[in-house]
Amino acid sequence: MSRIGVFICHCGENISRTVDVERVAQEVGKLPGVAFSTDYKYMCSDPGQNLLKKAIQDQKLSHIVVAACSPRMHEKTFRKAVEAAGLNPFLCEMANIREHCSWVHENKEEATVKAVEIVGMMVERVKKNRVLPTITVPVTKRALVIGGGIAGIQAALDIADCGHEVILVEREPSIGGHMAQLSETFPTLDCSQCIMTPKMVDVANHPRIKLYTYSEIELVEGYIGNFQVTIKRKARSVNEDTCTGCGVCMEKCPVRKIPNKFDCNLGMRPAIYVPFPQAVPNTPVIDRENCIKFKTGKCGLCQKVCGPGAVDYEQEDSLVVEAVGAIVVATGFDLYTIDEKPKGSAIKGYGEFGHGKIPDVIDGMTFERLASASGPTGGKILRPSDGREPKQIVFIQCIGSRAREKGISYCSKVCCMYTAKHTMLYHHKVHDGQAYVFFMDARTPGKSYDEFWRRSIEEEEAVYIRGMVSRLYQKGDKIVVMGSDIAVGVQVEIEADMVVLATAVQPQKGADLLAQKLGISYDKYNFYSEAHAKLRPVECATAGIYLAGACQGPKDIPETVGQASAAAAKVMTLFSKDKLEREPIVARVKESGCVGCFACKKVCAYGAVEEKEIRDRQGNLIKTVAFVNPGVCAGCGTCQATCPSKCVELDGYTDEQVIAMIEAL
Amino acid sequence: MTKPIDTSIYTAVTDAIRTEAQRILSEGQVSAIVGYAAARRKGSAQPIVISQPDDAAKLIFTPACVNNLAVYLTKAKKEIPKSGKIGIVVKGCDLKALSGLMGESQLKREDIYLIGVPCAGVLASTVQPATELTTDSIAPKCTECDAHLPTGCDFVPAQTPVAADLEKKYAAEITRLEALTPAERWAYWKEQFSKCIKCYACRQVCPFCFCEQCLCDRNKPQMVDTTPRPAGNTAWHIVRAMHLAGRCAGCAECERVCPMDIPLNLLNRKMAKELKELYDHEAGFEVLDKGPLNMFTEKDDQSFIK
Amino acid sequence: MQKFISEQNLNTLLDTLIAAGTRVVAPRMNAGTPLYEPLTSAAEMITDQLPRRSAKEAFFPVCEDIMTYEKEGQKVTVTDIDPSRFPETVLVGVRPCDAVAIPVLDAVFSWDYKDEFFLERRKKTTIVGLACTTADDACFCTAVGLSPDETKGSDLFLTPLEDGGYDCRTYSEKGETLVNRYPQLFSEPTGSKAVPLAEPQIEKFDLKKVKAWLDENFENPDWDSIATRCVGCGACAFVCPACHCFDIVDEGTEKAGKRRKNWDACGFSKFTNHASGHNPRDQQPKRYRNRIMHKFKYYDDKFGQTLCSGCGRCIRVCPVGIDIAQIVEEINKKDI
Amino acid sequence: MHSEKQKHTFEPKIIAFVCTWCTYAGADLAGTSRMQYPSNVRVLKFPCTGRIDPVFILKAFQQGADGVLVSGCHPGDCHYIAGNFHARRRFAVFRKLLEFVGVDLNRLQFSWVSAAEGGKWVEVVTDLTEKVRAMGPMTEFKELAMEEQWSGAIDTPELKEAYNQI
Repeated sequence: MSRIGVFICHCGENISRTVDVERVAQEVGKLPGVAFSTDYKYMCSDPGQNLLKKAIQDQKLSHIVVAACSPRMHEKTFRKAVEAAGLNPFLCEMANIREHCSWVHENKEEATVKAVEIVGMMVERVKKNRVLPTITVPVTKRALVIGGGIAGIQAALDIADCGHEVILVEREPSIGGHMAQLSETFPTLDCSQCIMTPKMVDVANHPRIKLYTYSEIELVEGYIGNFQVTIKRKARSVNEDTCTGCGVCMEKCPVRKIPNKFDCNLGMRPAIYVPFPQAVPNTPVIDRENCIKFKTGKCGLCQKVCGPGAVDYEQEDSLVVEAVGAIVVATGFDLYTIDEKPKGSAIKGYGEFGHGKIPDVIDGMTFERLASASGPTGGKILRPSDGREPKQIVFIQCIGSRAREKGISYCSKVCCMYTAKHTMLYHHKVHDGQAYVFFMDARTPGKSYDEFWRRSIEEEEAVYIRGMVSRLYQKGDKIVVMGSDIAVGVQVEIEADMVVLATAVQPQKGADLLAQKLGISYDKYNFYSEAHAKLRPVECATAGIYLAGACQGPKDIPETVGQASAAAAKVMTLFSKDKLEREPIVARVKESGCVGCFACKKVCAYGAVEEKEIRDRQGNLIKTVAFVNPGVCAGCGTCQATCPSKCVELDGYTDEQVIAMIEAL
Repeated sequence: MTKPIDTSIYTAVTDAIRTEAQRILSEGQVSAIVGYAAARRKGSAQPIVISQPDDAAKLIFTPACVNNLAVYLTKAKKEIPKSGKIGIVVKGCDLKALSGLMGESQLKREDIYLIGVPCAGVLASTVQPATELTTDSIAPKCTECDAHLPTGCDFVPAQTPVAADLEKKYAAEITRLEALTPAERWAYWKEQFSKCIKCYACRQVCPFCFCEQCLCDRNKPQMVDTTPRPAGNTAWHIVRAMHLAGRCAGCAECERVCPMDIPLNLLNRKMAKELKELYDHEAGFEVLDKGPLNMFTEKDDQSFIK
Repeated sequence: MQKFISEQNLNTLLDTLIAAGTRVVAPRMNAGTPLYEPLTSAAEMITDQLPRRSAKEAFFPVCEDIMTYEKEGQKVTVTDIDPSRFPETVLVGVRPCDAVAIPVLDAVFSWDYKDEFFLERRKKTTIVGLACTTADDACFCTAVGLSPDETKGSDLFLTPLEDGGYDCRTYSEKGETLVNRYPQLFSEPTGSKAVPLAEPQIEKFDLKKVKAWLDENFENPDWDSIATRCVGCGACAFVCPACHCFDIVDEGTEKAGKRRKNWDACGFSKFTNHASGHNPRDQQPKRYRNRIMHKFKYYDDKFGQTLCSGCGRCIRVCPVGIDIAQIVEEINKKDI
Repeated sequence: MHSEKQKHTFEPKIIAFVCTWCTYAGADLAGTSRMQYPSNVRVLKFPCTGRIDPVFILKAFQQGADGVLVSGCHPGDCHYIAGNFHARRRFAVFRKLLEFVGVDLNRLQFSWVSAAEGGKWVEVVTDLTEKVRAMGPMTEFKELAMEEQWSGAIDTPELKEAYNQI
């Protein structure tokens, strides 16, 4: 027989003003199973808690109900107190007679009757409460970082510097990401590569960072603290361990005219190449599609010239499995390609702007490569079509972004600032040139950002035209830009030498497929979803997976770095303990009754339900049942409401508890 | 006006089933076959499990072959030999149930050999088994049948059933009940449910009631009163209908076997109607990964939510 | 005592009884199903259909309360149900196959434990039997040694006459009391010919031989072929006039509730499920075997009677066409 | 709000099944904001509307509820990603079933009330209470609870009287 203790709090006068607390204590005392009931001025105060602890010992109480404020307020307080008195904390429940009763009713009789019923309900509930042991999950203190851009690099360095091993996986042959492509960065105009490459080298040299470039995530299994990740290492055809990075192979390669993706296809590279001179690792990769050896079986020059014998045509894709405890996703962004309609996407293209058709209509990243000292033009702004210096240049903002009619309604956040930067770079390099910018709004929140933007107009002589461009067309060697200046209300026509489109920031291609492997959610644009927009901005709803950088939404560099460090801090918090403790409100399967229909698995948003085979002593399969992984289960209970035979139960919210409450009414 | 329904193909169908059953049993393709055999009462049929090629001659298909044999392949029926592949004679409506069971991981397609039956209809439970099949004596479910010819089976006799165009009995009855006031509908069901004696025939014949531990047999907590009183009966039938919503394949076995003539399939048809309207779900031959109540879309109707 | 009662007078008799506060239970239609139920007027009575459930529920209800409890604080109050409050009842239009089973049940309900609920109802009920004039191919009362005009179990027995009305004979004091209470409604026998009796098709079983086979064949592979198809519902037991298993359950809340006695069936998998989880009858053929054994062997062993009156209800309601007449017929044909 | 209390002859019993993250918190907010609403509602807290089994609603009516409220997070706000979406389908179907067996759906309310919508909580609870009050007691399930099979009934007049006293 349970010996339930009920403690009615006055909350000063907050409760006792409208609820006759003595009468509640008296009435509740008559309920079957209640051994002790009392009221007290402030239950949450030290004397109040001591009263509770003392009563548990003196009265040998088995279950506790504290009738006071909302459990959202003090459930932890009282459960701790109960634990201190030697009872399992989950044998304590709170009855909310303040927020749900005394504060919302005026009539004392009504409020008292309601309070008695609320407490009565919790008495019946607590009777059915079970001792719940805290769940502990071991933590593998190694992290996986997916994506080797600035976000991934920062997160990897922070975690590794803290003493934990990091696996950094990058899809491209080199880490560096988009930041390595940039010329200078706003708002300080410092050279992107100058600040980026040291970090890349730090990664390469870090004893605790294991770098897998030219590699992709194949499979993710497990749960927080205990992930098993299968990584596919694509065949590089060059042995990373023996290659010295001398570069002779690249010099001797007879194939030389392959457009370099890193330079936005403006520069050329050989078939065996590193994407850019500062690449990390500085190990070339053979582009098998363009290599003569792979196409015809002849050539083999690079292998002949390679001193250390690192070139290996026989190399195959290989799989490695790494055990990690946490995952940081930092897959970054891609730019909207306006001449293409992405397959299966609701997003429409901008055929009318001639990108891809008119050679001198380029996007922002191409401009970055033109402006970059290490770029294909050595930092000179030259037209791709004829190599002349453009004297009139038009920048158009919001290509794709904030264009609901084209299917993207969000702001890409970085374009206003980088366009202002482009006008400056242009002005610095082409002193007699004129830059025009078509813009809708200038969005410049951020430290020194608005000042930077103003500088582009006031000091660097960029002409900003508020309005949108309706059409572009080639006329001789000029590009006619037709638009409107809505501030003045006139049509504008500019004969430009070059047009730069600030195209929208989008998630990387395949972001959705990676999300499905990871079991994380993503929005309709494929940006990854954080667990809470305000309070958990770097965590995924799936425990143990964190987000950094533009894969979650458009971000500039400082914000990306900040989020990457925040994600690293979250990982380090997780790694600060050997075992992970969590509230034991998780679902459990009653295997004897489970028929293995897996309806629970179908509705579980967390992938916490697994299939488990039950075998007899001879090893014969008896049946396959559901198994809830307590490390992954978030405790929503959707599985239980779905299970037809109620063979999965959510601890803390069992059917017995719920029915007892309903029957108490 | 009562019109006969053409069941002339059933003789040829019976022959074809026997030949096929004989073949697959003697070739060892299956270890047993669940089918129909003639029973003692005139014109009646009953389920039979055969494992010898010689017994293939016992198999029949007649308008009295009403049972949904899918129930014999569920976990609720552990007695049917599970050593190896099982052959089963299925009408279109029964095949839908098997597809549902596959979707719910209760069966694997490769473990069963499907002998599909071209079917023009079977007899209602209210008539004697020897009755001629007519527009009056036909089972109500057959009036709404869209699956006279099963597809995706391992074997289907070549005959084509002549499907009569019949008044849809459930649809008509649902429309009638929907037009009543809630109080009138309550009175209707109260009268029906009060007859229930909790023999659980409806549960036991249902291919989807494969739970090892029925929620309604549990007493800790007692979710549904087990006593055959009006309160417990009503709760049982509501819970039963809810548990079958989105799963029921429409074989109407529950209604056929009810010794108290409770029109149970009406509840299931009503649920099917709602699921069709709300989520465009219909039970079919296709094996679905997720039933309509195990999934959602963000745009689901919520006009009923404040 | 032998009398004649016209159809009209029979109705008057029933209406008079109803008006006098006696509960009159007879076959009537309930939502399309013929059932033995209390009449509010004699006009409701039907005589041309066998009720779907047997008449046993007049003595052994589908569900009845045997005790109530209330809890307050640490106190539990238990109140027993008082059977003396059961109403006086006249059960009319009972088929011989139903009536005959009632004294069979007396044996089990008054054996070591006297079931006051059953016996009190039995004491307060007068049974008016009605001879059977139609049979379908599920009927087999003659096969178990009974007949469509078997009077055992009836206090008063009606036989329909070709010229209308009923020949009416009494077989107990209760029957005579009923006739004597309303003498004006009864007249002397007319000598009119009785309507020909029903003629069930199945040949008479040698029940001794059947039992002899069952005595030796608890383990026999035939049980599997007989009952593999059984789906384990309780329809056969619940419509049976002689099946009498029940289950005791408590229903209610923490504060108050009732202890109830409900029909149970040996076909249910839970019927013999032990608290340990072990189930001695773990397969359906074993459960069905129990049904046959109980009817034709165990009950005979204990009380010298057969627990089957050949009403054929279980044959008609079985979802999978299990035919007890055919099963016993086949046992009957076996060489022992 | 309800400064002048009216005396009512019928006080309906309203049972609310709510999720802890949105509606329970919304009801807490109504409290901290000292909003006033009828005292008829009894709140049962669940982690998520996804945990709420239709049987609970049935049981609530059987236990004498005159009205039932189910409330959770707005679509997209679910603390558990999609529990409320699953609940939405489940209840869309279940209410149709109840309607078909003759339950007046005016007694069964569903709502989305976020943690910020204390006012909406008050509105939903008040509306449902007043609507159900106007409808009168839910007699259907209570009547059923009193009914017996004829053969098991002991004293019909007494049972009738007991029922009338409810």
